[in-house]
Amino acid sequence: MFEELIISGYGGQGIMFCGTLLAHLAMEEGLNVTFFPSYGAEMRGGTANCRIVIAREEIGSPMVKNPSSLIVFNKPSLIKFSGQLKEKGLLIINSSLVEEEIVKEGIEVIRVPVTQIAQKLGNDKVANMIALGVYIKQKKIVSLESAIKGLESILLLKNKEEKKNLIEINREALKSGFKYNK
Amino acid sequence: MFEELIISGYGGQGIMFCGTLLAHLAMEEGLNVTFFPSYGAEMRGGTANCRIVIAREEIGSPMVKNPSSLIVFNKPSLIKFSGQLKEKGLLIINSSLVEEEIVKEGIEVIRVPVTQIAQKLGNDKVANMIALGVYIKQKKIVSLESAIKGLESILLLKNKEEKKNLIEINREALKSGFKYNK
Amino acid sequence: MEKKILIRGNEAIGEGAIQSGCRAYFGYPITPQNELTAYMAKRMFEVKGVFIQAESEIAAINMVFGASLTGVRTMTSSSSPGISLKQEGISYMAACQLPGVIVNIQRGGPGLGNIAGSQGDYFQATRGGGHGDYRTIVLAPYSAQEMFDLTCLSFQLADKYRNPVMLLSDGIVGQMIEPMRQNWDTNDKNIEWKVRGEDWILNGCKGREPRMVRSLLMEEGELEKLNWELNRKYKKMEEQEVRVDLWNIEDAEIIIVAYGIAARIGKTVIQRARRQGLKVGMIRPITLWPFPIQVIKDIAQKVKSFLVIEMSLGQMVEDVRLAIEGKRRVHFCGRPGGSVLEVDEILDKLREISNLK
Amino acid sequence: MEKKILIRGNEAIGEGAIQSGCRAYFGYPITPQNELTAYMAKRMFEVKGVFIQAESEIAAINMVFGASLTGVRTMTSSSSPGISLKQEGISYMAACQLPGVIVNIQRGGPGLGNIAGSQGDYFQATRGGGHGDYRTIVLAPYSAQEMFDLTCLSFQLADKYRNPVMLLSDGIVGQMIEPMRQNWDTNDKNIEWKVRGEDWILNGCKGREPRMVRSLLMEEGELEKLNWELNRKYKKMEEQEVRVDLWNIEDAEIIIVAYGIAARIGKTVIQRARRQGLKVGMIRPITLWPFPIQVIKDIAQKVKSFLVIEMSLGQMVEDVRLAIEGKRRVHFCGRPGGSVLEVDEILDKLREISNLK
Amino acid sequence: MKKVFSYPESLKKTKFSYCPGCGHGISQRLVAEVIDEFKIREKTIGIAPVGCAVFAYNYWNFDVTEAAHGRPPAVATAIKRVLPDRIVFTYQGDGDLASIGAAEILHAANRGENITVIFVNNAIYGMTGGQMAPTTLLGQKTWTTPWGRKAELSGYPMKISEALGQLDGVHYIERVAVNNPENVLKAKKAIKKAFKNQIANKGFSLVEVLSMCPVGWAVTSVEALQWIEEKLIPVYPLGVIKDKSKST
Amino acid sequence: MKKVFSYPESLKKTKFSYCPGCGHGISQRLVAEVIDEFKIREKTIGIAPVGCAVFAYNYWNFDVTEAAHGRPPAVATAIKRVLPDRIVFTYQGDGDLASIGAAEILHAANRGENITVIFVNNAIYGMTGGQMAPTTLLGQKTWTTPWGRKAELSGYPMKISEALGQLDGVHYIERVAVNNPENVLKAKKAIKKAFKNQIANKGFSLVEVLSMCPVGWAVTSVEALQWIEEKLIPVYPLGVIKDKSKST
Amino acid sequence: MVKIRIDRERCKGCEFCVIVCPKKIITMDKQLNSAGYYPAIKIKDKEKDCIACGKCYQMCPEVAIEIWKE
Amino acid sequence: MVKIRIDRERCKGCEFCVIVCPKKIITMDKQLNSAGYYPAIKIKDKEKDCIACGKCYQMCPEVAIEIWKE
Ligand SMILES: Cc1ncc(C[n+]2csc(CCOP(=O)(O)OP(=O)(O)O)c2C)c(N)n1
Ligand SMILES: Cc1ncc(C[n+]2csc(CCOP(=O)(O)OP(=O)(O)O)c2C)c(N)n1
Ligand code: SF4
Ligand code: SF4
Ligand code: SF4
Ligand code: SF4
Repeated sequence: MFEELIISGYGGQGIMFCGTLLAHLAMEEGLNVTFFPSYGAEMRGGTANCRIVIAREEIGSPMVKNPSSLIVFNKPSLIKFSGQLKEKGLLIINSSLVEEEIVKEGIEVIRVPVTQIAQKLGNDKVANMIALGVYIKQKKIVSLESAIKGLESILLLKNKEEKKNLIEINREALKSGFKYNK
Repeated sequence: MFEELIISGYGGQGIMFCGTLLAHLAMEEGLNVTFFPSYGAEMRGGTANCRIVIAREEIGSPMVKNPSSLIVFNKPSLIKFSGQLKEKGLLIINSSLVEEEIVKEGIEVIRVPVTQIAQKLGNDKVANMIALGVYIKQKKIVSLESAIKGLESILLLKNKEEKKNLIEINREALKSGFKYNK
Repeated sequence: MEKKILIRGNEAIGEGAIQSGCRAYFGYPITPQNELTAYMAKRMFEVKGVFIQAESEIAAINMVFGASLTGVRTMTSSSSPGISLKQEGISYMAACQLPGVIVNIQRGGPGLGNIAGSQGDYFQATRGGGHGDYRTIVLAPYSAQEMFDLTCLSFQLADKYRNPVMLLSDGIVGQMIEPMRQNWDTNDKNIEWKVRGEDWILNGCKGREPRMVRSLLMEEGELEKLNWELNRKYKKMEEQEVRVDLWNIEDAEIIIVAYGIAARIGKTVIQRARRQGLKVGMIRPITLWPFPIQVIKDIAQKVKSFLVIEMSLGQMVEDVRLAIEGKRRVHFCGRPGGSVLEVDEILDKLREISNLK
Repeated sequence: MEKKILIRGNEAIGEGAIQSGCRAYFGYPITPQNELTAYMAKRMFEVKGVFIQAESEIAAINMVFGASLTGVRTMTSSSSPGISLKQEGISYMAACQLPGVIVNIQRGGPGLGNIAGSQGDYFQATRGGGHGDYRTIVLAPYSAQEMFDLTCLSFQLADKYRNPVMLLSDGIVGQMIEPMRQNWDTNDKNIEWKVRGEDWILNGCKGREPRMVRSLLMEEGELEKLNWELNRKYKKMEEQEVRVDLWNIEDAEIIIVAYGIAARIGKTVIQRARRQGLKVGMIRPITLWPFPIQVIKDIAQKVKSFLVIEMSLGQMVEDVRLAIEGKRRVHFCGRPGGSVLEVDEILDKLREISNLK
Repeated sequence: MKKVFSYPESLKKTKFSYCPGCGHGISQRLVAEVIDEFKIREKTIGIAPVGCAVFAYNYWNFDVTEAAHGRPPAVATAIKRVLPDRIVFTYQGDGDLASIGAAEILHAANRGENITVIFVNNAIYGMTGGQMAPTTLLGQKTWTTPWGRKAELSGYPMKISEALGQLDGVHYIERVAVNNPENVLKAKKAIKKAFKNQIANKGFSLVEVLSMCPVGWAVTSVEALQWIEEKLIPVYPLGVIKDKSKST
Repeated sequence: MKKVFSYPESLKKTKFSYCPGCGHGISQRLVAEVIDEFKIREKTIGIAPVGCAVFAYNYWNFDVTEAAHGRPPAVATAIKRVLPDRIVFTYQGDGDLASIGAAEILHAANRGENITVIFVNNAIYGMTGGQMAPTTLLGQKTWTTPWGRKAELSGYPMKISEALGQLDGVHYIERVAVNNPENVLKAKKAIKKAFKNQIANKGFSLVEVLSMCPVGWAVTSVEALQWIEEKLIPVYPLGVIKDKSKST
Repeated sequence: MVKIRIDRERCKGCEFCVIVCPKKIITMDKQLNSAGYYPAIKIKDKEKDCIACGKCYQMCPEVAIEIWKE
Repeated sequence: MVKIRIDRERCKGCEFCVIVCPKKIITMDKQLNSAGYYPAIKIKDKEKDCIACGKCYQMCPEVAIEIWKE
C-alpha cells in the first residue's frame, strides 16, 4: 500500500483536522504515515491544503506531488490540484461549492454535497468529516469503527472539557460520509 | 638597507609621533617604509610602542620581531624588548628614567638623558625628538636639514594654527639630539 | 507494541528538550518554527522551568548565554534570518565554552525569503556564520523521531564538550507530523535534570574562589592559547562524534549524499531507482559538522560516483568534494529558495550519471 | 615623481570611498577600525555627504540598505563581532540586489577576543555568514595602497553587479601607516559622483510607475526564480572578477598561498627563503570570492606542493584544497587569535616541505 | 453623480491579504488618503515592516520597500538623509517597532529624524500566528502566554509611545484608534498632522494606531471593535502624548 | 588603630586599568562596598559590559561575567530567572546601555526583572577612544563629532533614564554623580537602595551615575569634576526619576 | 440621491459596515463569494435611505465601499 | 589620632585627593612611580591635621587611600 493524498479547501474548512485525523487513524493501524500542512501566502483565508502519505514501507518524501487521491472543498483547489492527480486516482469533490463538471479522464470522481449534508446535520463545519467518511470507505484504510474511535479520542485530547455534542455531530458526519451512496 | 626599529615607552611620551615622523622622513627620501603602532591592553597609560621598517626593497611584514634598532623611554620597555634586539643592534636608552646598566652583549648602547635635556629646553614632551635626533645621526637615514624640514611640514599639517614656539622647541630638540655627544 | 504518538517535528524538538532536562528556553517568534516556541511556553510552565519570549533573537541568544552560565540546560530556536542575528552570540558562547542548543528550522532565503523549508544555511551552520575560528557541532534530523532523539543528543554533546550545538532542520521536517515512539515517562515530575559543570559555572562564590567567564583576552598570546585549546577540542569532536546513516550501500554504484529533508526525498528516489534497476545507495550525514569525511572516503573506493542533493544551490557538496579529493566524480542536484526537490528530476540525473563512463 | 602621502590603512579606505563618490557612510565604533569611522565623520561633512554614527552595527547595515535604495554609493565598516551582527542585513541586501560596501577590519576572535589583527572571518566572509544561498564579492587588500585601490574597486563591482561587496582586511593592515600614491585631485568639489541605477532605485515615482524593493517572495517558485537569477550573476562574477597577484612563480617549486597581512609576512618569508636557496613563490588571492580556482589549478601543474599560511586555524586552505582536488599536497601553517605568524616558523615549515618526497 | 467616498489614488486596486476585520486595511487607506490630499504621492517612499503589513508594497501606489524586522526606522533615516526633499515614512507593527526594533525607533526618535512613523498597535504578533507582543494586555491569552500574560513572567503592556515622548528629538506623538468611524476620522487627522510635520521640516512624528486583530485575539470582527474600546483603550489612552508645536 | 576607610572585601587587590581620574574606579568601589555591607558577596553575580569597565572581572571579588556589547540586561535576566535567590546586577556604560543595548535595557525594565543596573554615563565612548555616545552633550567634540555634536546631525543628549521611567515594570531609577565627595556618598546611597530593592524582590532598579572620563573629554582630571558640575548635571539633573515605593 | 457600491469580491464579511450604518442599509449575503466569504450587500430598496455619512466607507478594512452623491 | 596611607604604586596622579582635602594634607610628588605617574603623597608633618573625613578616600578612583583612626 502506498497512498498519497492531498486535501484542499478554504482556510477554516477543517482541512488540517481532517488530515491529522486520517494520519492518526493510519498510525493506529500500524502504518507509516506523514502529514504535511501548507497554508497560502496569506495568514488566514486563502487556500489551505495538506499532503498525507500512508504506506507499509518506510516513507521518504512527505511532499506529495502526484497524489493518488484528492479531496477538494472548493473551486480554486480543484483547479490547482486536479491536473496533478495520478491516473486511476480518486477525486472527491465537495459538490455543494464546486459546480465544475470537466475533470480529466481516467480518474474516479465522487461528488458529494458535503457542505449541504453538514448543514443538515446542523453545523457546516463538519463537512470535512463527511468527506473523510467517503474517503475511508473507498480506500479501506481503516474500518468505520476504528475511525470513530480515533475521532473520539482525538477530540477528547484536544478539548478536554469539550461538550459531548461536538463529538456527537462529528461522529454522525463521519458516519454519513461513510454511508453516502454516490 | 633594511632597518627594523622599535620605539617604546609610556603612553604620552610621544612615541607614536616620533615614529610617524621617522616614517615620513624615510618616505621623503624615496624609501619604502611601514609604521605599526601598538597600545597595551589598557586604554591609556601602560606602555605604547611602534614598529618601523625602512628599506629599499619592497617591505613584507611590518611586524618587527627582532629589531636592528631599539629606542626605549622607560624601564618596562627596556625589559620587554632589549632581549629581542639583533646582534650588533643599536639601543638608545632614555637614561633620565632608566637606570639599568645590564644590557645584553654585542650591541651598541647609547644612553641619553632625553627627559632631562627636554626639561632644560622647557618642555619634557620633546624628549622624543631628542631621541629621534640621536637615532637619525647614528643611522644616517636622512640629513638633519631634511629631518627639520619634515618635522616642520608635519607639525604645520597637524596643527594648522599651531603656535610657532611649538615648532621651535621641537626643532631645537631634534637638533640637540643630533648633536648630542655620547 | 511500543507506544507511538503523532507529533509535529517542531514539537518533537520541544519534548526532546524537556526530556533532556532543558529548563530554560528563550525564543522569538518566526515561522516555520513557531510551534516550538509555543510548545515551550506551555511545557516550561508545566515543568517549572524558565520560558521567556525575548525581545529579539539577539536577546534570546544572550539569555541562553546567561542561563548556560548558571549550569542549567538551555536552548533557543529560530529560523534563518533570526539565526543570522544570533551569530555574534554563538561566537561568544563558543569562546566562553558555554554549552547550549540552538535550533534552526531553515526557511527560504536570502533576505526575508519565504517560509518554506530550505537548506540554504548549511554554510552558516558548519563554517561558523559568526566571527573567529570556532566550531559548533551541527546535527541534522530528518524525521519527527530524530527531531526528538537528536535534540537529546544535542544537549549531551553540548555538555560533554562545553560547546554550543546547532540542530539544523527545516520548515518541512519542522511542520511535518509523523508518528514517534513515546518511550519516556509522561509524568513531568519524574524528569531528571541537574545543574552541570560545578567547576566552571557562576552561581555565587560561596565556599570557593570567585570565577569569571569572559572572552576578552588581551594579554599577549592569551587568545591564541584559547584558540589552540578550542582547536584540540574540535579535533576530538572530529574523531569521536561523526554520525552517519548508510542506506543501500552494499551493492551501490552511485551514492546519493543528502541530509535532512533532502535525504527523505533521496529515499523515495532510491526506492524508485532500484525498481528501475539502478544501483543507488545513500550516505546521510547526521552530523554535518564534524562531517563524515572518512566514511565518504572509504565508500568512494567502492563506488562509481556521487550525487549530492540539497535544497540549496550547493553547499554541503563542497564538503563532499573536500572528502573525495577528486578521486570520484561528484555530481550535484539542487533547488534553492524553498522549492522542493523533484523526485523525477533527480531520477533523470541518476540515469544520466549512470550512463556516463 | 608621483606624490606620495603617508596614510593609515583605515584612512586610505575612507579616502578611497570619498574618491569613489561614496556619499553615505554609517558606522558604529569598534577597534581596530575606529580611524575609518572618525575619518568619515570628518570627510563626509566636508563633501556634504551623509555620516551617521548609528546606534548599532545592525542599524548601520540597515541604513546602508536604505541609502543604497536611493542610488547613492554607500558604505559601512566594522570589525569581527560587529560584522557578525550585520549578517542578516547583508543577506537582505544580497536578496534585494542592493550595492553597498561592507568593510571588515578583522580582529582576534571568537567572542570579544582581542583587538589585534586576525584572519578568522574568512569563512564568514566567503561562505555568507548570513542565511540563504547568496554571495558577496570579497576583496582582500594587503597594503595602504590597496586599501585605497580595492575600496574604489569595491564600489565599482558593487554597482556593476548590484551586489554587496566586502572589503576584508585586518587590524594590522588597518592600523599600519604606509606611503600611498596620491593621484587624485585634492579639491573635494571636483570629485564626481552621481546617483546610479535609475531603473531600480526608489526616489519617488514621479514620471514613472511606483517601484518596490523587497525580498519576501511567497508566491510559488518566486523565491526560487530569484535564487537562480542570483546564481547566474554569481557565475558571471566567477568568470569575470577573479583577481590574483603572482609573485616569484616562474621557477617556484613550492607555492605559498596567502592573502592580506599573511601575504606580506609571506613575502618576507620568500625573500629569506630564496636567499637560502628555496624556490618559493606566492599566489595571493585578491578576490577571496570569487576564488582564483583556475589560476591555482594551472599553477599546480607546474609545482611540487603548496603551503597555505593564514592568521587563523585554517579557512582559506579549504578553498585551495577544493581547487587542487588532491593533485598536490597542500600544507598549512596558521596562527589563530590575533597572534602574528612568525617568519621563522614558516621558514622551518618550508624547509620541511622541501625535504619531503 | 459625484463620488464622495472613493478608492484613493495612492492605493493600488490589489486586494488586501489581511484577515476579515483586520485594522491594517483601514490604516493603510488613511495613509493613502493623506498622501493623496497632500499631493505627495510621487515623492513619497514608504517602508513596510516585517509583520502582517509586509505586503504593503502590493497595496500602496508609490515607492515602497520592506525593511528587515524592526529596522524600518534605520532604513527611513538613511533614505531621508540622502533625499531630504522626499517624504519618508515607516509603517510598523508592535512587534516590529516595540520589540525587536526598540533600539532603532528610540534612536531615530532621539535623533529627531524628520520622518513619519505609523505604529500599528494590535497587542499581538499577527503574522506569526498570534504570539505575545510587548503591548499585549495582562491576562491576554496568546500562543506564547497560553494561560494569559502574567506581569511576573512577561512584564507589562509596554507604553513605548510614552517612553519615546521623553526624548528631546520627538516632535509629535499621538495615540488613536480605528474601532469606530469617529475614531477613524481622528486617526486620519493625526496621520495628516504627522505628515504635515514632515513637510514642514518639524522632525520626528509618530502616530500609534490601536488596531483590530480579530484572529489574534480569537474574537469575531465585531467583537474586536468592542475589545479595543473596553480593553485596549483603558490601558493605552487615546490622545496627544507629545506635541512640540503646542508646548511653549 | 582602627581602619575607618579601607579597601572593600568585594574588590580584589588588582590595580584598575582605567585612566587617571576616571570615574569607573569610584563606582566600582561603591558597588563593592554595598555588596560588602549587605553581606551578599558570595551570592552575587555581576555582569560587566563591553566598554572600559569590561575588565571588572579582574577587580570584583565575586562571580563576574562579561556580556556581548549592549546585552548585559539579557544575560542578567536569564541568570536571575534561573537563580532567583542570587543577586544579579549589570554594570554598563552609556554606549552599551543606551546605544547598541537600548532594546535590551528597555525590555528588561519593562519585564520588571528583579535586577540592579548600574548605568555609568560619561557622555562618551571611552574604550574605543572617544566617540559620541547617545548621552554626549550638544557641542561636545568627539572623534565622530569633530566639530561638536549638532542636534540636526546627531540628535540630542539621550535621556534614557527618563524614558525608562515611563515603563510600568520599573521600580526605581535615580541619577547621581561621582564628581565630589558629597555626590559620591549620595551615589552610594542610591546604589545601596537599588540592591536593597532586589533583595526585597521589588523589581527593576537602575542608578545612572554621571562619571568622569577626562581622556574622552580632553580635559584634566580636576577639570573633569567641574565639567560634570557645569555641563553634565544641567542636562542630566540629579535626583530620583522614579520610585514606586514612594508613589502611592 | 445617494448611491453606494459594495465590491462583492473584495468584501471579507467582517460586518463592520452593517453595524455602523445608522440607516441599516447593509446586510450580509447568504452566498459565498469566490474567496469563500459571505459578503455584505445592500438591502433591497433601502439604498434610498442612505445619507452618505461615509461611516461604512470609513470602517471597511477592504476599501470595498464607494459612495456617490447627486 | 589619624593615619592615612596612599598606595604610591596604585596612584595615577589625578589630584582629586589633593583638591578635596579640607586640611590640605596631600600634594603631588615630583618623582614618577613605576607606572609613569606622579603620585600623591602626604605633606610632611601635615598628617596630624587629618580629621578622617574620608573625602580623599571617597574620591580616589584607584582606591589607593586608606585611613586609620585611634
Ligand atoms: C529577524 C526576524 N525575526 C522574526 C521574524 C518573524 N516575524 C515576522 S512578523 C513578526 C511579528 C509581527 O508582529 P507585529 O510587528 O506586531 O505585526 P502584526 O503582524 O501584528 O501586524 C515576526 C516576529 C522575522 N521575519 N525576522
Ligand atoms: C558588537 C560590538 N560593537 C562595538 C564594539 C566596540 N566597543 C567596545 S566598547 C564600546 C563602547 C564603549 O562606550 P561606553 O559603553 O559608553 O563605555 P565606556 O567605555 O565609556 O565606559 C564599543 C562601541 C564591540 N566590542 N562589540
Ligand atoms: S493576523 Fe491580525 S494583524 Fe494580521 S492580517 Fe490578520 S487580523 Fe490583521
Ligand atoms: S577612557 Fe574614560 S571611561 Fe575609559 S578608563 Fe579612561 S577615563 Fe575611564
Ligand atoms: S466593512 Fe467592508 S469588508 Fe466588512 S462586511 Fe462591509 S464591505 Fe465587507
Ligand atoms: S585621588 Fe587617588 S589616584 Fe588620585 S592623586 Fe589621590 S591617591 Fe592618587
